[in-house]
Amino acid sequence: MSANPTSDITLVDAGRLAVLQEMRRDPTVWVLGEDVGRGGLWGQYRGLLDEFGPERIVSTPISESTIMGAGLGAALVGTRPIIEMRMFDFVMCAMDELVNQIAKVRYMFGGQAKPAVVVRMPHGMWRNSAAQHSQMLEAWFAHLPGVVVVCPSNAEDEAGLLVSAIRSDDPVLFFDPKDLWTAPGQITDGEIAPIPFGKARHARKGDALTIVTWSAVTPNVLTAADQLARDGINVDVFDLRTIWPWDQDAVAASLARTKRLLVVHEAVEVGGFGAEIIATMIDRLGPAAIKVAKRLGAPRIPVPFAPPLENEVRITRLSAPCPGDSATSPRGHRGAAQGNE
Amino acid sequence: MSANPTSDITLVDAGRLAVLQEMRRDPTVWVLGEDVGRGGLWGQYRGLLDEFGPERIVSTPISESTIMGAGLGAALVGTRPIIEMRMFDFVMCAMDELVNQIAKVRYMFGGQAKPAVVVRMPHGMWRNSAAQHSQMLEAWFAHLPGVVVVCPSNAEDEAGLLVSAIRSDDPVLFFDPKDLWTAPGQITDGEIAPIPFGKARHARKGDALTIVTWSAVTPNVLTAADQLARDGINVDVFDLRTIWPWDQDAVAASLARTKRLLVVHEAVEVGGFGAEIIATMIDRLGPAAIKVAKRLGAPRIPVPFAPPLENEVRITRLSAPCPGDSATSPRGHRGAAQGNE
Amino acid sequence: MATPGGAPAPAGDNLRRLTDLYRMMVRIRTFEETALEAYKLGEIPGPLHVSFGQEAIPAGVCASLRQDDRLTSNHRGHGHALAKGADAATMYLELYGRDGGYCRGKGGSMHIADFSVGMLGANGVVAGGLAIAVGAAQGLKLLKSDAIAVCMFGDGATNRGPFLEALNWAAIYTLPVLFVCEDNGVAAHTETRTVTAGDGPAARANAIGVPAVTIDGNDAVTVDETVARLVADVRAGRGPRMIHAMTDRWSGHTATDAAAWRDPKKVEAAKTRCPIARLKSVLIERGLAPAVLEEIGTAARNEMHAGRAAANAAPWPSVPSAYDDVQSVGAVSGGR
Amino acid sequence: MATPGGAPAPAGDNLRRLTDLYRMMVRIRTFEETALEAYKLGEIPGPLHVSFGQEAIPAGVCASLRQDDRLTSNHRGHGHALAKGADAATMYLELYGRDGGYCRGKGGSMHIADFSVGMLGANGVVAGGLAIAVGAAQGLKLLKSDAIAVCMFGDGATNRGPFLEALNWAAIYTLPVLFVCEDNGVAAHTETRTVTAGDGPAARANAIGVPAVTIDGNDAVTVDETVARLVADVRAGRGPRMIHAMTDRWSGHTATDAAAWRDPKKVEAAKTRCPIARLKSVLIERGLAPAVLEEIGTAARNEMHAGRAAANAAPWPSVPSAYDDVQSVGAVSGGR
Ligand SMILES: Cc1ncc(C[n+]2csc(CCOP(=O)(O)OP(=O)(O)O)c2C)c(N)n1
Ligand SMILES: Cc1ncc(C[n+]2csc(CCOP(=O)(O)OP(=O)(O)O)c2C)c(N)n1
Ligand SMILES: [Mg+2]
Ligand SMILES: [Mg+2]
Repeated sequence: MSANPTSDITLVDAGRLAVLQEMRRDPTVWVLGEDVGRGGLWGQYRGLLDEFGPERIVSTPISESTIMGAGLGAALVGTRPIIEMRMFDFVMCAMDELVNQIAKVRYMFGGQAKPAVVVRMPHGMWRNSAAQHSQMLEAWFAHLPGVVVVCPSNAEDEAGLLVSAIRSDDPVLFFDPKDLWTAPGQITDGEIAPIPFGKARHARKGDALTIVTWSAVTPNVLTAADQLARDGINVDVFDLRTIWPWDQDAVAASLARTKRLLVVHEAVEVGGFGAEIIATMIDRLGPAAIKVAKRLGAPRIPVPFAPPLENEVRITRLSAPCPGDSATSPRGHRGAAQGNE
Repeated sequence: MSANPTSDITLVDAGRLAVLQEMRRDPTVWVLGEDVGRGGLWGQYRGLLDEFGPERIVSTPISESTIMGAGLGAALVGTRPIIEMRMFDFVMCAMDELVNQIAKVRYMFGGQAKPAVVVRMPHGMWRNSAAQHSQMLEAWFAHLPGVVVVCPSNAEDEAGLLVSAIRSDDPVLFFDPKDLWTAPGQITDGEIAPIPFGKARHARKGDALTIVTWSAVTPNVLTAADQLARDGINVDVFDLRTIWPWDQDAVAASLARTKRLLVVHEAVEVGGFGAEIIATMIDRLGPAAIKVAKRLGAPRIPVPFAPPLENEVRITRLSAPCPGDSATSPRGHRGAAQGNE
Repeated sequence: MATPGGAPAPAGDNLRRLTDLYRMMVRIRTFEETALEAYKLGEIPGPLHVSFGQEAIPAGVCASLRQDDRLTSNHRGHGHALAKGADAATMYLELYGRDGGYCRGKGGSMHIADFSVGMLGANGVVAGGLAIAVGAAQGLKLLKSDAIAVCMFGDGATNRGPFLEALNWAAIYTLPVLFVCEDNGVAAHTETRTVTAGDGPAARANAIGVPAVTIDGNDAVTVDETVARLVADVRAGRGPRMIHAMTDRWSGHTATDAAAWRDPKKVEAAKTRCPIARLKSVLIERGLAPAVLEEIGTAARNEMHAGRAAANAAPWPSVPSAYDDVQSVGAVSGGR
Repeated sequence: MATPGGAPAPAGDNLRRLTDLYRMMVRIRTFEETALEAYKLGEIPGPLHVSFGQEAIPAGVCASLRQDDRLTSNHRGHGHALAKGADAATMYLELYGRDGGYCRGKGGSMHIADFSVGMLGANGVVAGGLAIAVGAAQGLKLLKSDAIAVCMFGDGATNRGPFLEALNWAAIYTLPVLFVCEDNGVAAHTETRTVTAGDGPAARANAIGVPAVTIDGNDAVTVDETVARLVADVRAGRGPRMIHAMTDRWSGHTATDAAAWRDPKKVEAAKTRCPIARLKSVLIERGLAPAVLEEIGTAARNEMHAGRAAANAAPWPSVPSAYDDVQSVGAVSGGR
């Protein structure tokens, strides 16, 4: 991707380096959350306590409402907290603070407040964690005014988007893809550059079909795209990176060429952000300009525990209208993450 | 609508009569929430304390998490609680109990649990209540497996859908339309019959355009439809009543005729349930079968306080692609509700 | 009442200080009387919560605060804002939803905020300010400021989870927070004692690890003296403290609530405990000239009537401003 | 251990009862040892939380319960389920995610439930069971049942808001709930005392209005006697009670957590407080034949090994069953 030298790195470490860089750069950046002093549940803050001490790497009680709300309060006096929520599902214990306070204070107070928080919320399926530890509800927050919604899919984006998130004056909801923590990747050596919000990664190029995706399913989509390419079918793949704002222009330009749209996300299909993408494109280009517009998402069922049932919810294959109906390889990197929940 | 004699009634009283009828019918039905012993914030439980006593009309502390969670616990031992949340916005204080517990227990425990709760959540704008007391996030819950999502728009539906909700073994999220509490309506005399979930009300008939709507904006849509009819343009209007399940068949059949779809909702347009309707119809009928598919919803901003700003968020006019671009009359019934928040 | 930047005047038997306290209480009362009158005439939209009978608490609390101390408030926040140093006329503009109001017409009464004087906002969610206050204190501590955070909330808020969480949080990190529970005995349409078990907010706070005292919140002198002492503790880094101040709410929950269920005798009895009348007798006893007291009342009336009139005549915010201040990246523009 | 439908046997110096207690504790220990072994061999997917060292509490609590009493649990719920009367083999099927498991393979270890014996489910959310328990008690009261609700949670849960809300709730409605705080001193990777202020869970409960006692949770006899007394109070309608039981967690937070940060000396010391060894000496002292003790161990091993083997050989749930039990109206069917 980059002309500069790169290093191999896992996604979790890429995120850790981004936090490290920004904490060194800006003394008002700090982290609060359960067990962050021990490196965080996933090792995403490993070693930071030693360098920054317990006033900037703050291990908290199990008090999600207050983790979220205190982060906001600290932002209102001019610090830049990274609010670590351990798992997205636990954010449900802090929704008043997120939805009614963080997302609203700037507007409701007429611009006086600067809620410059990053809320990190590792989400998605991971090792048969079942219904209360596997949810993906990122679509909800695109519907919520006042926030930016970030869904990285690889180490480089994790790092660059996290740098942007920490520097942003907006509340940034940052969905770490749990299932990809230990996925191998590369980042460019040297300073981690911020990646702007709202700019998709054009991950594969082609004319046969426009695929739009984000977060943990992206590697599977790319594997499928590679297989199709071997069959001579080249698809345009956009990894959105952020679903609010999202890169409508890039998708529209591609779709104007391919006339075929497939949105793939691991969240439940009904009411997911895929619907928004389709509705927006239909509105922008007109139905006549589009031949096919489909979604591939999870069925509207909670995430079950048993492997064969959980697999039914995972997007492990691409179905119609993708020509060739090929199966992608199953996830190969679910073994080694530190998480002990 | 009905051949039987009807009585004039406001929506709030229609709901109250439904609760009264079901509480008389079934001694396991009860109500819990703040101030319900004094009739509820909106008068929706007026007089019920006298008849049923404080064990079935339970006034609670300001403990939203526990109001929600206790309702679930009580359902798990075989009662049928009506969980009154006062205002939808406060549900954000009880999202763990709603999202991680109520919506999941049946599935997660393999069918052992019967979470037969009704969660009443008056929602939407009402009298310049500003960002923390005006939200409409019903779309979120269509995306959440395990729940039914009900959004009545008139007195008759409020009553019939509430009867169904109370009798249902599913968790039913019932969004009372705050702005219509005192809107005049009719209900059929005698026993209130349940209205099935997933069956839209075909409110106006026509071939020019299919309009799909629900909740508090519905009267405005119907006013607009009447005005268009006077100009000789007849539109098909569906009041969905429930957005999960929703009446895909009725909408698809209409759209196959009209080829023009407009979804109108008062919630934020981005990521709203209108997107789901459009994406589903495009998928079902194919883009080629549809000429226009548009949404009309609120801009993605929190609800502001000042009347001219709040009006900018309200859907008080229908814009393109509705032929004739007519303005509906502004809301006329915002005066008399009891609510004292 | 806040003494910007400087050290607070010493509490106690200080006529000048008590007169200032009195002036603030009269201003709060007059602000709300004027607002209520305007509300009843339909001049003010949205919900309005007045605090007749509770004025000694915000006045007494803020008398020991600096301008750079931060305060979080609840839905009944006019007094908190005025006492912290907000400008009455700008508040009226906001109550009226007009251009130039503190929140540019986006908040209204329930969301009054003036960050320039450390007033971090009223809050429409009961107990919503608690976590924000402890976070503000934590941020201040990280920034090595010696400013403190003060958190105002009602008796109703002590039955919500954030009460437990925020107090525990403040205690474990030894944060500079003063919690102030204004206990008027009611929460919306419920007598709080009917839904609250145990020995009350102070007992809860003590058990959670925040030293707390219960005081007569209608006695401005007691409030002032207690706060001065506790603020000194808090500012010295001795950790959080809580004041549980007993008071009365004379009126209904909102401006449209007649509170017909309340025993009129109890409400009448509450009025005999008027904190303003009480401080007035103290001042007279200590020899303050009646003319000064009179002058304070007149000045407050003039201030509030001018503020009301200006607000009533002020223009609405421009419609495109509805799209301002949502977020920096990803904001939508007008015209849908 | 639950005595279905009938009255509990009297607590105290009753060899038969203590032997039953011991048997249950051994079954819990052996269940989890077997599960952990299987887990390490990759037989069991998902997270697994074992409770070595805590067995006296579920055994002692459930000894005084009836089958129709309801119990809510947390993430560390194997012992709670077994003690309440769940079947070990069916639990293994669920841990393995197999057909015939308690949750038909949808829950796993963290969501074990057996409604037929009043076990309303383990819970993946810390403090998630508290509100459910008070609601169950409220429902039982409405139905005029004399069954009670019991709520098991850890020390970590006492810093979450639901702890305050649920205890207050139980107290104001005089609900039949027994709260049981299993205080093993740790919450995930944190020593709870480092994030908990004040005088601990019992002090908090007392202040909120729920009478609470702190006991040695590693002494099965104490647990049994205390619970018997408090359950009698609760069942008699005297309102909620809380037990704060001090105990130890020997292992890491989950089966994959080595808990390297913990002081090995402290963990060794904890093992010397083993509740099973302790009750064993009591039984021997009181003259129980060593052969009986041996037999209990053997029976438990046989039971658990058989359960494990059966689960390991059992078929997976059918894929279409993934679509069952979502909801009655509005359910989707398979095949997307
Ligand atoms: C979480 C939440 N629940 C309910 C409400 C509705 N409500 C607004 S004020 C209030 C009563 C608050 O009582 P208290 O805290 O004692 O303050 P007071 O009104 O007496 O000043 C209620 C129930 C709310 N705003 N937020
Ligand atoms: C609301 C919530 N926050 C965080 C977690 C992650 N988590 C699971 S168990 C646990 C520790 C719980 O400690 P405690 O209640 O003492 O129970 P123990 O594990 O010691 O038995 C944590 C933090 C969770 N499941 N739910
Ligand atoms: Mg009060
Ligand atoms: Mg513990």
